[in-house]
Amino acid sequence: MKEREAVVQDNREVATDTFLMTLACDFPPFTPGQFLMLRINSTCDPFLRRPLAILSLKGDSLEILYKVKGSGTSLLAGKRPGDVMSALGPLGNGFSTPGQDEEAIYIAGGTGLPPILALAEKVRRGRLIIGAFGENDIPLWNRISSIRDVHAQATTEDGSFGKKGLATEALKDLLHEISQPSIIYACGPEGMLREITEQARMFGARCEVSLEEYMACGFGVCSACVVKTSEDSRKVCAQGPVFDAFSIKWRD
Amino acid sequence: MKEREAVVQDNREVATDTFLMTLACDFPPFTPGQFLMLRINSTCDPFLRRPLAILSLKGDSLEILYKVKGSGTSLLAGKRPGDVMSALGPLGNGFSTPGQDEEAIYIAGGTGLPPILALAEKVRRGRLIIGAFGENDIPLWNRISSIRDVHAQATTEDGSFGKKGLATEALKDLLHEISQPSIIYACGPEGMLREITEQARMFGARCEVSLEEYMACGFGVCSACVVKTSEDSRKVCAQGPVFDAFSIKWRD
Amino acid sequence: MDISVRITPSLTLKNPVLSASGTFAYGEEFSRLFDLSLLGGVVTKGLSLLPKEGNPTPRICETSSGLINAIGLENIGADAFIAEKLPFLRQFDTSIVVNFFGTSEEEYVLMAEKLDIEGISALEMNVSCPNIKKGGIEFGKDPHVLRRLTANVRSATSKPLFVKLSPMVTQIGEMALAAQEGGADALTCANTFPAMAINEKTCRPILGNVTGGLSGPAIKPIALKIVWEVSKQACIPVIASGGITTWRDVVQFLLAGASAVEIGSASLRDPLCFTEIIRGFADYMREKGLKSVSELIGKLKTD
Amino acid sequence: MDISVRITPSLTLKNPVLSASGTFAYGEEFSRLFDLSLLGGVVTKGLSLLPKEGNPTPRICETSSGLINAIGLENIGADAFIAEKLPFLRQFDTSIVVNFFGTSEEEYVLMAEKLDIEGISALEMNVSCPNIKKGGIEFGKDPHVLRRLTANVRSATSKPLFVKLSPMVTQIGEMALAAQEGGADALTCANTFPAMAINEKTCRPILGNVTGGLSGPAIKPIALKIVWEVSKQACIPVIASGGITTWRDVVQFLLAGASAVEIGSASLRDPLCFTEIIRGFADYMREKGLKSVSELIGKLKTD
Ligand SMILES: Cc1cc2nc3c(=O)[nH]c(=O)nc-3n(C[C@H](O)[C@H](O)[C@H](O)COP(=O)(O)OP(=O)(O)OC[C@H]3O[C@@H](n4cnc5c(N)ncnc54)[C@H](O)[C@@H]3O)c2cc1C
Ligand SMILES: Cc1cc2nc3c(=O)[nH]c(=O)nc-3n(C[C@H](O)[C@H](O)[C@H](O)COP(=O)(O)OP(=O)(O)OC[C@H]3O[C@@H](n4cnc5c(N)ncnc54)[C@H](O)[C@@H]3O)c2cc1C
Ligand SMILES: Cc1cc2nc3c(=O)[nH]c(=O)nc-3n(C[C@H](O)[C@H](O)[C@H](O)COP(=O)(O)O)c2cc1C
Ligand SMILES: Cc1cc2nc3c(=O)[nH]c(=O)nc-3n(C[C@H](O)[C@H](O)[C@H](O)COP(=O)(O)O)c2cc1C
Ligand code: FES
Ligand code: FES
Repeated sequence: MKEREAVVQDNREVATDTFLMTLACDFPPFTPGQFLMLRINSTCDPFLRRPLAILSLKGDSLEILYKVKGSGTSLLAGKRPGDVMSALGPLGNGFSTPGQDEEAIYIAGGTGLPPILALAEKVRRGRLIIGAFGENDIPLWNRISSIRDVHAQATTEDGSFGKKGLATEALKDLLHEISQPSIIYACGPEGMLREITEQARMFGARCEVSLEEYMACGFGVCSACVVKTSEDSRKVCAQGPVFDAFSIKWRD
Repeated sequence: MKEREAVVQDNREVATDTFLMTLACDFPPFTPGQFLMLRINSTCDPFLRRPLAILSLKGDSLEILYKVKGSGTSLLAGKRPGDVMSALGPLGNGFSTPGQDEEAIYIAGGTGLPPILALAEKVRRGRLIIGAFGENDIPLWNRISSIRDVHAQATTEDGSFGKKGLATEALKDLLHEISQPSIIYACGPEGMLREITEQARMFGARCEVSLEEYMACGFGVCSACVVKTSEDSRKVCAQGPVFDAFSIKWRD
Repeated sequence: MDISVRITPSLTLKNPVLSASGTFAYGEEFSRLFDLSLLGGVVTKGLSLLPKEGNPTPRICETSSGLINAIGLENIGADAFIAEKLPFLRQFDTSIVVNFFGTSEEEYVLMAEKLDIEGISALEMNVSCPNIKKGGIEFGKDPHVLRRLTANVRSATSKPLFVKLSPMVTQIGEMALAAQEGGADALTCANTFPAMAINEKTCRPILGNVTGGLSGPAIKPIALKIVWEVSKQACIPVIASGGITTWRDVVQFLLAGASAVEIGSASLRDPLCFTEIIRGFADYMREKGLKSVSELIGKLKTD
Repeated sequence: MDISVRITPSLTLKNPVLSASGTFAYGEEFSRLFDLSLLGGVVTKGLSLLPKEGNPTPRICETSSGLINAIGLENIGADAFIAEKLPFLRQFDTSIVVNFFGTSEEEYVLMAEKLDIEGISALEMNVSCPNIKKGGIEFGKDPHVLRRLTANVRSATSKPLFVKLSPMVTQIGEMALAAQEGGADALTCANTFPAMAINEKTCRPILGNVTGGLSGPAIKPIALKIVWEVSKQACIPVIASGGITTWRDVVQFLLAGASAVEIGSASLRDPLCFTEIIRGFADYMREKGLKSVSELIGKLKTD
């Protein structure tokens, strides 16, 4: 974990309210699933950094992909090349690497895409499902669909792109098809992750999920971001955000 | 008084820590000495608008000239073309127009320049004195010195430009020279304004000063910005910022 | 859809958004920006028996997401208000709430009598003022003092009486109940927080008065908690005050239990915020399919 | 130039900058970012007799220039701290202040006894906790309760004892004197302010625990006033806490009367702020030509 200046190089809208930002940042190597805490402004409102997954890191060029939700991400969307922020990271544990004979399945819903895409781009084999509401909510489809040896498919709720329906339905179909042992990597809304965990259990697949919790520090000192596991309660930022899906005690 | 969007068109450093900003802004006509309250950011820190004199207004192009002091002006210095702010104004009373046979003397110290320059550029006759610490603290000298029928001189404390010394000393020399009735328009640090008021009294000149006080609203509702006059206490924002110098009860 | 709120049998606000005391002067300046008739009510600058000069400058100091003011209750006095300002305000179709204070119980009572005139819709009693006769402790800090003060003022006027509480107390509920028992018709929660600012270069306080009161978004989360606390304990309406800047804040304060809100600091920054807030609030009601404001008040779900 | 400060005869901090309780855990994470030996002191997460689970999430909610936390005093318990965390912290050349709390007087006393061991420099008693036996009212809200609690804890330990006051009280000076009379060696001013946040879309509180405590720059102006007030009335050292983010804030709090400061929320945002703050503070002392920190403490000029 380091704190580094991050200088905006590019910031462009790649789907509805979703931006791809490139930062010049002298950052240590990362494991997909790891994130950074970005300090967007120098004044005290908003006060805290924002957690954002690392999408890629090549040399000193770091990519993040974010959706505008509230004050922090709105400010982020207004950044121009040359603007300076502060990045703390890489933080968290990150995903495991799939075993040699395991089929890797990547599945992302909504803002869950960045860590999943990062992983698929690193592993370069397996199958990827991205779920969104409609065509305009799918960022970077060209990039996603051209990862070598990764077969990508999209589902949209309104049927405007890919298969109509939910990503979890596509997952079920996929799991029916596949015979070899598989590992599912998932990130997205909690309801989706629960459903994926259920399917993984039914089909006997391994499953890793990346969780989102409200964070203040991002490096384990404030206890804001706990999640209950079968053993004890864990800090999502420091002991996660990636967990064995079967260890999570999901909220009702 | 209107509230208007103000879109940055240009923002450049024209002297040490001093910026000239051009804003596209559909603003009503103004009287030199009037100011606007600029809301620089959309989040709550800093919370208040900042008072800034109007330097010029041509069509919908408005100029301000500001010195970086604290958080608000720092944010302002970071603005780029296209950034949007909110301007409330024109506010305050503004300077009077000199009488036909009066010699107009404009005198500015430090950040007091903008309203004084605005006035000289409108009246287009008389004499202007600008006082600064050194050469690098004098913005827009080309512009100041080329106003038709306005004779401009500069004083610097370190002697690096114009006459070495204080603007008030140059004023004294000037007043000695001038025989016809004159009116002095002044803006700058309080100590300078007191001294100018003294000289005006000695030489029998009329004198108007533009005051600075901490402001919250800028349009007369909060009573933050009062100044004591010989009659009563007045709101600098609404009943000023320009006052008859002889009416002010200066603080000790 | 009806966005009016009934505070007392004789006082219904056309909507729950009022100006706050001390940031709206007597309405004239704002009337040049928008039609005051659209407001739920105007709360005037705090008035005293005699005109009051206020504190030395600087009287305002900005802090992170807030501001400290030490205006010192400068005002033109009750008589000048009645003669010069009230007739102007009465032109508008809105409720006129007159904020007032005194430095002794007698002064408070005299003020209440003096302001018991036509054209004034309600009185708001500021009790965050030192009781000069009782060694300078604030009226709003002792429940016994507050109960008695409220009762005496209550019997001196026929107007609906709001008591504006001081927030910095151990048991705000106790103070609320004291005012209620004294006969208050509503509770304004709350005034500014005692605060100060220091210039480390000069080693001096920034404000001419050394200390002042903190307002603005900085205090909103505390004010929200106070409103929630008080509205659970009191059975008279609560008027919220503290850091409200958007229609979202208005909804939040109503959910916490307020019947109406006052906008102070936000209107110094954005004088036109009233129109936006009232419009946004009405839109929210419409989108949620709410018929009346009472469907929001105190309806926070905490299960 | 000497930037150390003496708090008690047995406790001198190498500089006036400490971490605050609850934002530094037990130091391990920060130790990966900088050398803890440069701190004036480390204040640990608040400890209880038994490990404590804390509140449901969300436990944190950001507000304008601040944050509300409702962690719920989650901690590993005194025994685990002594066994697993204290040895780690003792490697560093800094003062170790252990923050603790209980839900009854007996628990507080037991904690003080348990923590009376080598390697701990001082104890900080958090009294913003409900006294379960006394109907849930906070220990820090009644001067009689606080005086007795402090006296009993005082006699149970040989360590310097800081009492961390609750800020939301009518007379903070009275609480300060109660703790002082009970035998406190220093007063930490102050804890977070009761606050809440509401989501107007869901009509629910944002925090799992409904309410929480407000910290960060938003509360700084109130904390500064409290420190000024308390340090005028008490004759034991004051440790400031509340919204400190820069070395300028440190100087301001010292001028107001604090002997040292704790940095909480700021270190969540900027974990390296400690190094900047300590460096900036030393530079300030040097530039002002000050020989010792005592030349700053309480030296606000108010004439
Ligand atoms: C480990 C981690 C990695 C993340 N990676 C990405 C990413 O790569 N791309 C992306 O677009 N988003 C990501 N998020 C979510 C992102 O952090 C939030 O959307 C962002 O902080 C919202 O900030 P805001 O100021 O815009 O919104 P706010 O004004 O703070 O809040 C708007 C809404 O955003 C949600 N939110 C706020 N903070 C968080 C948070 N810390 N975690 C989850 N939800 C929050 C709340 O539901 C709230 O209603 C990640 C979150 C975590 C915890
Ligand atoms: C009517 C009027 C017109 C002005 N016109 C100009 C102008 O044309 N160009 C220009 O550069 N400056 C002008 N000023 C001063 C300018 O408003 C302040 O420098 C600015 O508000 C500082 O904001 P900040 O956030 O950068 O500093 P802050 O962080 O708020 O404070 C930094 C320092 O600036 C000073 N300051 C802050 N607010 C004010 C204020 N309202 N008035 C005076 N001093 C203040 C304080 O002494 C403080 O120490 C004018 C002030 C007034 C009242
Ligand atoms: C400049 C200023 C002057 C004020 N004057 C008064 C006053 O005269 N009487 C009063 O009861 N409250 C006064 N207040 C308090 C406000 O009415 C309001 O309760 C407080 O500022 C909190 O609300 P806000 O955060 O919306 O500003 C004043 C506040 C400010 C900022
Ligand atoms: C996440 C968090 C956890 C906290 N936990 C404790 C605690 O366990 N014990 C305690 O006495 N104070 C606790 N506090 C209060 C801080 O120690 C500090 O007094 C307060 O946050 C104000 O300072 P700040 O504005 O610098 O954060 C906590 C604060 C935060 C933000
Ligand atoms: S966000 Fe602070 S512990 Fe995880
Ligand atoms: S700044 Fe509000 S009255 Fe002048």
